[in-house]
Amino acid sequence: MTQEQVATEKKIKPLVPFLKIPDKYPDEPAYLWGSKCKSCGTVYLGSRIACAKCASTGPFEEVRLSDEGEIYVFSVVHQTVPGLEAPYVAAIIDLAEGVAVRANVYGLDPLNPSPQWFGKKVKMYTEKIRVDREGNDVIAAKFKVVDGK
Amino acid sequence: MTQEQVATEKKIKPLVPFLKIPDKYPDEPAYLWGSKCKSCGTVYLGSRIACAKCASTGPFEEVRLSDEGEIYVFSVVHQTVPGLEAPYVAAIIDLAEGVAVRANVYGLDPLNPSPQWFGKKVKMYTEKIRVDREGNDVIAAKFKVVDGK
Amino acid sequence: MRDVAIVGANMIKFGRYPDKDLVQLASEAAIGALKDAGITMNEVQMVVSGNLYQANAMVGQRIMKEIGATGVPVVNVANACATGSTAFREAYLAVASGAYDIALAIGSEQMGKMGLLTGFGDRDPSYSSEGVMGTGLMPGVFGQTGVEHMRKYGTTAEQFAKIAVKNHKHSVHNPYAQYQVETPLEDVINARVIAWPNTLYMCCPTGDGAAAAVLMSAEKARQYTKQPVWVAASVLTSDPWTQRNPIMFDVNTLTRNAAEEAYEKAGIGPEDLSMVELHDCFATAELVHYENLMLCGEGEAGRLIDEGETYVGGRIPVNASGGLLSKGHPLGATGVANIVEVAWHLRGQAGGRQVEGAKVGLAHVIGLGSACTIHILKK
Amino acid sequence: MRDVAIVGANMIKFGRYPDKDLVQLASEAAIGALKDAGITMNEVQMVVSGNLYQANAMVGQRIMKEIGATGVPVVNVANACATGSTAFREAYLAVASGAYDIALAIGSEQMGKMGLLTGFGDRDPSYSSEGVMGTGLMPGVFGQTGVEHMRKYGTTAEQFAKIAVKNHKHSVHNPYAQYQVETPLEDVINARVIAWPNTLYMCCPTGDGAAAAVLMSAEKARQYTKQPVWVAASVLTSDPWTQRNPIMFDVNTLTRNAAEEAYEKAGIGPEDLSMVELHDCFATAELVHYENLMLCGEGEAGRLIDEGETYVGGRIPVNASGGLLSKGHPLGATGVANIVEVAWHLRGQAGGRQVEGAKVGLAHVIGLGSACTIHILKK
Ligand SMILES: [Zn+2]
Ligand SMILES: [Zn+2]
Repeated sequence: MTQEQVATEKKIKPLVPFLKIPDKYPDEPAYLWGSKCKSCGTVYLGSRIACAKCASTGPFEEVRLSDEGEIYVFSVVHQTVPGLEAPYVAAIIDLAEGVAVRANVYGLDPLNPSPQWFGKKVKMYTEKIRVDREGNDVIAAKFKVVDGK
Repeated sequence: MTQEQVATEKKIKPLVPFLKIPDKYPDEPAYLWGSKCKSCGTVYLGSRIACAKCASTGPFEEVRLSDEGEIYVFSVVHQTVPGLEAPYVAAIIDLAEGVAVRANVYGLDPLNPSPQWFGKKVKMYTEKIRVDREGNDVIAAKFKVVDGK
Repeated sequence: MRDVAIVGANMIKFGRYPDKDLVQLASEAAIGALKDAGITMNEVQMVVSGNLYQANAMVGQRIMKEIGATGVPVVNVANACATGSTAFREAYLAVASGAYDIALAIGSEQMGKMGLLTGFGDRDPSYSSEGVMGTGLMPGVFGQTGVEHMRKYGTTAEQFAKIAVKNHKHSVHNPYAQYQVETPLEDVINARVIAWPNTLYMCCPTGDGAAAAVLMSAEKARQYTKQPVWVAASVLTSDPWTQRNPIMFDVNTLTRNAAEEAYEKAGIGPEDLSMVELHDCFATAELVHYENLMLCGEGEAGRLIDEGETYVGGRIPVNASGGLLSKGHPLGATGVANIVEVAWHLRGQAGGRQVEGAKVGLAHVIGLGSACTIHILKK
Repeated sequence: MRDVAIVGANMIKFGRYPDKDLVQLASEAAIGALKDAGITMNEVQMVVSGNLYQANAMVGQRIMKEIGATGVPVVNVANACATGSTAFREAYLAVASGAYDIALAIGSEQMGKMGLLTGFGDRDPSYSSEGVMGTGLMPGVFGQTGVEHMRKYGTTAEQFAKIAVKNHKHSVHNPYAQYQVETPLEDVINARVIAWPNTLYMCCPTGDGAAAAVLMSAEKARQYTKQPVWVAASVLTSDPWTQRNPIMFDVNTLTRNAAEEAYEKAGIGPEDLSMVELHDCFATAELVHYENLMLCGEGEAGRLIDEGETYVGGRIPVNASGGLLSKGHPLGATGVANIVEVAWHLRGQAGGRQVEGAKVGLAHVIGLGSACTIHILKK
C-alpha cells in the first residue's frame, strides 16, 4: 500500500467521542469508555477537565465501560427530526460503572410501551449510521434487548 | 387581464420598509418616508411604535423625505461580504428633515477618499438590485453626487 | 436587600404573528407594562431583556430604540426556557440591591413554526451525550421524566393525560392563550403520540409572544400604585451533579432545591399558596412538579390530579391560565408571562379564570441544560 | 452596595483552537481563575457567563458540568462586544448587593475564522436601517467613526495608523496576544485597505479566547488574598437617542456617559489613571475614545498619539496588552480579558509589558447596538 493510498483511505469514525474504535475493528469490537475521578470515584462518559461532582481537577483514570446494562427509563418518540425513522425507543441505560448512557434500544415493540421494560438487560452493539463529508464511515452505539429477560 | 395573470404578475418590492414605491412606479418615482413625533418633532425613517427621543407613544405623522441631502461622513469599504462589488463608498447622508440615511454614494472615486467629500450634495435614485425568491424585483435606494458641488 | 414590587405587568396574546417582527411584539408588551405602571421609559433606570432565538442580537437595545432610547443599562440574558424569568430576576436583583429604583424586564420570542423538536445536541460537540441522534429531543426527554415517575410510583398514562384536560379546560377563560379549546380525556388519549406517554394535546404549541414587568423599590411602588405585588422570593438554580444528569436531564433536583430555597426566603410554605403557574411544557412535567414544589407528598401527584385538586376551585389551582399547553411557549416570553399571570390574579384582574381571593402565588419555570426559577409573589 | 474585589484573574492565550471546543477553552480559563483565587467551584455562589455565538446554548451551565456542577445560579448574558464585561458586571452587582459573597464571571468565544465582517443588519427586518446592503458592516461603521473625527478636527489617516503601530509594538511583550509582531508605520499605511481609513493592521483579528475572574466581598477577599484588586466603579450604558443614531452608530455618546458616571462613582478622575485598556476593535476607535474617556481634551487625540503619550512609559499608557488589534477579539471573552489585564498590572504581574507602579486602571468595552462598560480598578 503506497503512502498516497493510505492518505485517501476510508476511515471509521465514532459518532460520539466516548465510543472507542480499536485499530483492528471490526475484529475487535468498539466499546464505550469513560473517566473515573480519583478523588471521589465518579465515572463520566469520555474525557474530563475536572469533576462535576467534587470539582477536583484530576487526575482521572480512563476506564473501559461495560457493554451490558439495564434500562432505567425510556420514552417512545413518534415525531422526530427529518431523516430519523420513527417510532423508536429512546432510553436511559444504567451501566455497571455507575454511569448512564442515552441511546436507542432495539428489540422492543415501540407500539406497546410497558412497565415491563424497566430493568430489562440490554447489550451494546455498533452500526454504521452514515458516511461523513470526507467519506468516512460513522459508527454509532446502539443497544438491543438481551433475550431471557 | 384575467385574475390568474394578476396573481402571478411580478411585483416590485422595496429593500427596506422606509422606501415607498408608488403604484405608478417608475412613472412616479420611489421615495423615502418617515414618521414625525408630534410631541417632540423628531423624524424617524419608516414607521414607529413610540418615540426613541421623548418616549411618547404617538401620534406620529407620516412625512415624505427629501430626495436630496448631503454627505455627513463616509468610509470606503474594500473588504466586504460575498456578492457585493468593492470598493464602495458607504456614507451617512443628512436629509433636510433632520434624519440621516445610511447608503452607498456613487459618482465619487473610491480610490481617492477626501475631506472634500464632506457636505457634498447627493440625490437619491432607485435601482433594481436583485430578484427575490418569488420573482419580484427588489428596489434599493442609492445616492449619487449632484454635479456642481 | 430591599423589598421589591411589581407595579406594571403586561403580556400580548400568544400566537402567530408572521406580519410583525420581534421588536414590535416586545415593544407592545413593554409599552403596556409601562402604561400599567403609569410611567414612560424616562422613569426606567435599567432594562433586562430575555430572548432566546435572537439572544446575541441586542434585543433589549433594539426595543429601546423603538420605545425610548434613554441610555440606561441594558442586559440581554438567556437561560433556555427560563430566559424570561431570569431576565425578571436580574431586574429584581438590580432593584433589591439598591442600585436602581425602577427596572423593566421584558421577555419575548418569535418562533414562527420552529418548535421544541430540536434538542441542544447538535450545536456543539461538547454538548453531545447520546449514542444515536434523536434521543435527546425535548419530547423524548420529558417523556422519560414521566416514565421515571411511572417507574417509581406506578403513575399511569391516563393520569398524565388528565393534566392536559385540566389545562385546556382552564384556557377557555384566558383570552391571552394561543389555544382556548377544551380537550376531553378521550381526545387527549386518542390524539397522536408525540413521545410516549405524551400525545399531541399534552405538548405545548409553539408561537410568538411577549410579556413585560415594571419592578420598583417599595418607596417608588407606593408612589405609583395602590396594588403593589411583592416579590417575596426570587430564586434561580442550576442542576447539580446527580447520578444520571446530564445524560438524563434531571428536572426534579434543581426544582426541589429552588422550591426549598424560595419557601425559606419567603417565609411562606406550599400550604400558604393560593395558586401556582408552573412549567408544563409537557403534561408529564406538570405532574412531577406537583411533588417538586411540595404541593403534595412524594408519589401523591397522580392522586392530586385524579381528585381534581389542581383545578381552579380546587385546593391548589395550578395553571389557571391554561398553562403552556394552551397558552403556547414562546421561549423567552414564557418566564415573564407566568409572573404577569400570577400578578394579575393577586390584583384580581384575571377575568373569567380568576382564582378567587388569591393572596400568594408561585411562578415556576425550568429550562433544560438547566436553569430553574421560582418566584413567590404576594399581595 | 458593598466593596467588591477581584481575587482570581485568568485568561488563555487568544488564538485559533480548532481541536478544542468552546467549553474546554472556557473551563481552562475558569479553573485558572479559581486556582488563582485559591478556591474551587465549591466556594462559588453564583456564575455569570458571557458568550455571543452560542448565546442561547447554556454555556455557563455546560462549563459547570465540566468543572463542578454545584447547583448555584447561572446567568448567561450577551451584549455584543461588551458581552464579557456585562457578565463581569452582573457578577459584580451580585456580590456588591450582598446577595452573594463569591461570584465567578467567565467570558468565552470560539469564532474560528468568522469575523467582524458581518453586521447585525440581516438578522431581523426591524434592525435594518440601510438603503443598500453592505453599508452597515463593522469595518465601515468604524471607518465612519474615524472619518467623523477627521471632519471635526482634521485628524489624518496617518494619526490613526500610529495607533496600530503603538499597539502592535506593545504586543511583543504579551504572550497572551494572538499576534506579537511589530508593524512599522510604513507597513501599516501600505497594508491593504479594509475600510478607509483602516488598513489590515488597523483591524482586530478574529480568533478564540476565554477569560475568567473571581469576585469576592471585602471580607472574603481579605481571607483569600493579600493583593485584592478593588472594583472602584462598574458602569454600563446603552446608546441614548442622538441625531443620527442608530443610522450611524454613535460610539461616542454612550462612552462619554459611561466615563462620566464611572469617574464620579469611583471618585477618581482621568488624571489619576495609571493605565487604560480600551476597545480598539479598529484603530479609529481607539483614537476617538481618548477624548471620550477624557484622557485628553476635545480634538487633542491626534496630538496624544503623535507625541507618544499613550505608549507604555508615556503619560497615560493605553492598551499595554497590544489591544484587540494584537490580542484578537473573541467577542464574549474580550470584556473579561481586558479587566484581567488591568488586574494583572495592578498586581505587578504583567511581565515585560508591566506598567510600572500601576495603581489605578480603567477597562473600557463597547458593543454596537449598543452597550458600553467601564470598570475602574484600583489596588
Ligand atoms: Zn470527583
Ligand atoms: Zn418624540
